[in-house]
Amino acid sequence: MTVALNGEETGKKVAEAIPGSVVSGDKNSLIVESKSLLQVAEYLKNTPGMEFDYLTVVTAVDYLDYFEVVYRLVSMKNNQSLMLKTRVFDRVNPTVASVTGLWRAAYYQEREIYDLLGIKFEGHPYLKRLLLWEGFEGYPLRRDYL
Amino acid sequence: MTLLDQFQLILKSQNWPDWAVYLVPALVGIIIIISVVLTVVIVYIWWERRLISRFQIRLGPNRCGPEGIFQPIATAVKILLKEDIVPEKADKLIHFIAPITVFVPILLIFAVVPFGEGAILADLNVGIVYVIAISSISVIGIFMAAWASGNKYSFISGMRSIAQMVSYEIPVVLSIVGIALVVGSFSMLKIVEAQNIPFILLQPLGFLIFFLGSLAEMNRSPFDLLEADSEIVAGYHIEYSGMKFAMFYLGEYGVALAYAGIITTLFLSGWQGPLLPPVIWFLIKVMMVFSVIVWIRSTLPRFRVDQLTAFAWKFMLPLAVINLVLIAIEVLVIPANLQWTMVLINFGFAAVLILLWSKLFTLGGGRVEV
Amino acid sequence: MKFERYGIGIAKGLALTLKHLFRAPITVQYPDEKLNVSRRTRGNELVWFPDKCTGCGTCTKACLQGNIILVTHRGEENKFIVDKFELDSGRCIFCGLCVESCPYNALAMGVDYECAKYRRGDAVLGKEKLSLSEKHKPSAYYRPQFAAELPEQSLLLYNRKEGGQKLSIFPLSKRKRGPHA
Amino acid sequence: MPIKTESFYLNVGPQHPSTHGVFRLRLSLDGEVVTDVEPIVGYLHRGIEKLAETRTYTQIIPLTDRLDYLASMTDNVAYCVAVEKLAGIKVPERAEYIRIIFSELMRISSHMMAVGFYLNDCGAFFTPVLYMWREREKIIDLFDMVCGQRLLYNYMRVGGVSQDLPDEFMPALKKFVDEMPRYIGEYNQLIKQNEIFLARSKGVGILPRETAINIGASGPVLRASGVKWDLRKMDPYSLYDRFDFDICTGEVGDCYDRYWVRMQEMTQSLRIIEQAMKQMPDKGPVCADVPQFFRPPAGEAYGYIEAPKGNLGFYIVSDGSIAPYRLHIFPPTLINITALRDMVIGWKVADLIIIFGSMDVVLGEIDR
Repeated sequence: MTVALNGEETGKKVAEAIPGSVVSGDKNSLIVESKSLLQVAEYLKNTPGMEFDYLTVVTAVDYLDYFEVVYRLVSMKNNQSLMLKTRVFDRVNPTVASVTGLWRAAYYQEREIYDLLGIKFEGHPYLKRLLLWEGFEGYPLRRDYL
Repeated sequence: MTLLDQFQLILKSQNWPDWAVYLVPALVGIIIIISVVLTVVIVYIWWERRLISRFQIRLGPNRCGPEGIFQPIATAVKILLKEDIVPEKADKLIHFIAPITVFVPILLIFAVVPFGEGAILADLNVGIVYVIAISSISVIGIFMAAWASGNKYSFISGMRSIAQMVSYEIPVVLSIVGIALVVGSFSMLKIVEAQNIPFILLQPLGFLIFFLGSLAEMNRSPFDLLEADSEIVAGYHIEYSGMKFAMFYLGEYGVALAYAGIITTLFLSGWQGPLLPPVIWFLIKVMMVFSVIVWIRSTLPRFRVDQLTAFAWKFMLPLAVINLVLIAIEVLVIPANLQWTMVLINFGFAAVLILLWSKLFTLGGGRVEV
Repeated sequence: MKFERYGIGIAKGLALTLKHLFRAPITVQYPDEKLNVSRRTRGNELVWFPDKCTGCGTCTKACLQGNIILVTHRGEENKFIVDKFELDSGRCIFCGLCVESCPYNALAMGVDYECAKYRRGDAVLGKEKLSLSEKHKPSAYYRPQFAAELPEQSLLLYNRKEGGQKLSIFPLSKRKRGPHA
Repeated sequence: MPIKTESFYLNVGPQHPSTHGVFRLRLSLDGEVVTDVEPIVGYLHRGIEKLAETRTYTQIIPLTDRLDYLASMTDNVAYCVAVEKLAGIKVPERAEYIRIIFSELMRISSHMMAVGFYLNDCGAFFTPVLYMWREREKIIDLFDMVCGQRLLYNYMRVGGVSQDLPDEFMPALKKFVDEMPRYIGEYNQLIKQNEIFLARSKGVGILPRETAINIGASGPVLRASGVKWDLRKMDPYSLYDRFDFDICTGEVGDCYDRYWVRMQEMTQSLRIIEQAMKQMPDKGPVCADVPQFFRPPAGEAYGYIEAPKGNLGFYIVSDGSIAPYRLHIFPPTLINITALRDMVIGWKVADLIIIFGSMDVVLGEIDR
């Protein structure tokens, strides 16, 4: 049974290692600052006891006030999972660091998010539209897109 | 004395002028052969579609005429009525000539195929060499078609065709030389007449090599890389439609018929057989060979291009050479009336060689560092 | 590649295809031979029972295509009377959600599957076309009460002998003229 | 004068017999050797995620049918599992068993299509496909019997399944399960030891274990690389912890392993179905009491199952209304083709086709 890690406890550990990175943590998820996302991701991937080597879903939700980017990390070794989230408050030019360097699983999913929600992933090797064509106006999965 | 010679003698005795004595029988023969070949090709197309569908537990075309026998004719009519499309970037002249270059040599092969006792258009004393020479020309046609289409898939197909044909000519020729050694002649009629024991028994290894080689020559599965529809869509004839495509289509089955005829002639004792007339025996044997080809097509996957050439050079060529040497020694040592011992020896050697080579040889290739 | 097994694998495959040569084909020659569809088939053209329909409009809300048009007015005793019940079978995806949602069993899926039309306008079905008729039967999808009237489904699992047409052993020469000829 | 060489660019698709849908690969070739490849997707994009934002939770189920159209049943299950997680709905036991039986039948059917078309890509002229279609037809007949359609089932509901099984279903299923091992044996006889097939697929398109984990591959592609990871065992959803079956893994992660993992999984699925038939309660409700226009509490949930093609997940955000605020579909095959470039570079065009075929890609799921 894959154990879903408690975001609160994991958040404490992460905050110890990387101060000022954790926004909040609850039972299901851990929310981190977008600017320290890459550090946290690296910490989660490489720290013994965590070892999240397997990234499954990467997605983003438009909450109108902010975008929430969601990562679900799985550790195959310890059979545990964690919902990692980060928030972007810029609506015009939202930017998050890309985790493609750590988990290549994010390669297509970040391109898809860029395509459909318009969040830019800094450091992505090939950030181009995935499903829609070049020159498509707007980002369809934003809630204000009609 | 072929039928053609007899016809000429009859005309001569009727005091026809010399040019007519030569021209009229030849023309009659050509017309008969072309019509027979095209009819058999149509039956072939129908037979392949029905047979392969039964291998695949389906029914196959059965709507046009009794048992769907007119389906190839309906297909032909459909193809002929289609618009002839030439791509803008194509080399128009070569694009036009290529189907003819493919189709004509295949018809020319039938000049030396003996359909029955004496039923041969030209009993050349180098008959089998003529076959090899002529059938190589259609490769040029295929390459012309591939190159002139200006399509990238057909370009790949053209490259593959050259590699494949060049590789497989050699073992095929070497296995034929083994027969020529036993018979002492290249003439197709003499080869048939010499087969008291069908050469498939006398030279099993030679038959295997020739059969596989001819599968490659006629682009049939598992060597159908030129047309590999799952890889390069349709290969060299991807940009052809209408009449020109029909030429390729007929050519494809025509060459299958030609090689089935040659296999019958060389290894299955040609028209010889009890009770039935020779022509019927010949056609039955040809149909059997073709059915085996269809059977193989329905079962086997396809080689990759490097495996294909490796198979020719590493497996078939050494075996063909050994087979040739072996036959030569046997022809020297064993007297002609003891051919059955030769059968036994050759079967033993074939088994040993195949087992040995299966252990020894590996198909190379694989990943290339780029 | 090595022929370590001397081509035995190839021979095995050839033996299997040869074995299949003597098996009966499973092809069904469609317009001539017809199999019985499932009793619960979600076929074309809904069946609508006007006497049961109260005009509540649940089906229109359940439809994810917004495809059912229902117009009602108040009649006596404040009951709805259906003026218009219309459905564009060209846009319908036959998901069956409207049938499931109907609280009064007033809708059922049809069993028919040969409903091609020449014009898009013909695909729009009104009250008359949707009503039950001799040719227009309801299927048992979510309506098990209709199951007994329908023929049993012909399954390939039972060689399609039960319910469907029998497969002859040598179907090469089988040519029956169907009703289309 | 030095000979000038340049790469040769080739577009495989969007219309190509072996791209299994509308999919484009931009290749650059050196001779026939692939030096670079870029997959281009999106030709079948229908905006299902956006459409779902204006549909009720029940109305989304027919949309999920259209994702992986060769395994619609498991798509339905994945979506329903996610919604049930979101709303905290308990599914009746009989419904769970029905779901498991149908998921496993779907897995067999999907793997048959995958293997059949993989062999077709290898050049076996439609024979394996047609033999496998014969058995797939039997499975589809069973589906048709229960839910009334052959491809887009729309059978699962939030909280269970839409209807109970008809009486004639169980005998038919029993007969199928009894017969099926013989046919699987026939498929193995047809191709498993075929030397040409081994030459084409052994050692071709190796996906190393580390790469497979790093790209987030799932399903048979991951297991063929030697990773023992099957959500049915590792994170048993539904009632999968009650069954005894093995996780099939490959050794090196080449095309042959992917083929062989699928063939073995078909046998394991039959084992699960046999056990489920024994354990299944004869009577009982098949659907929890869920209103048609139900409103789950505000919140979010990520539900995932082991679909035939891998780990299929649905991320649902609810704002308490009748329609989801955001629905995200996590498609396994899109993630799997991340590794395509690593696998095909240096191989030939013919290998590219079979490597792509061995990934078992369905474009309805990639493009959504």
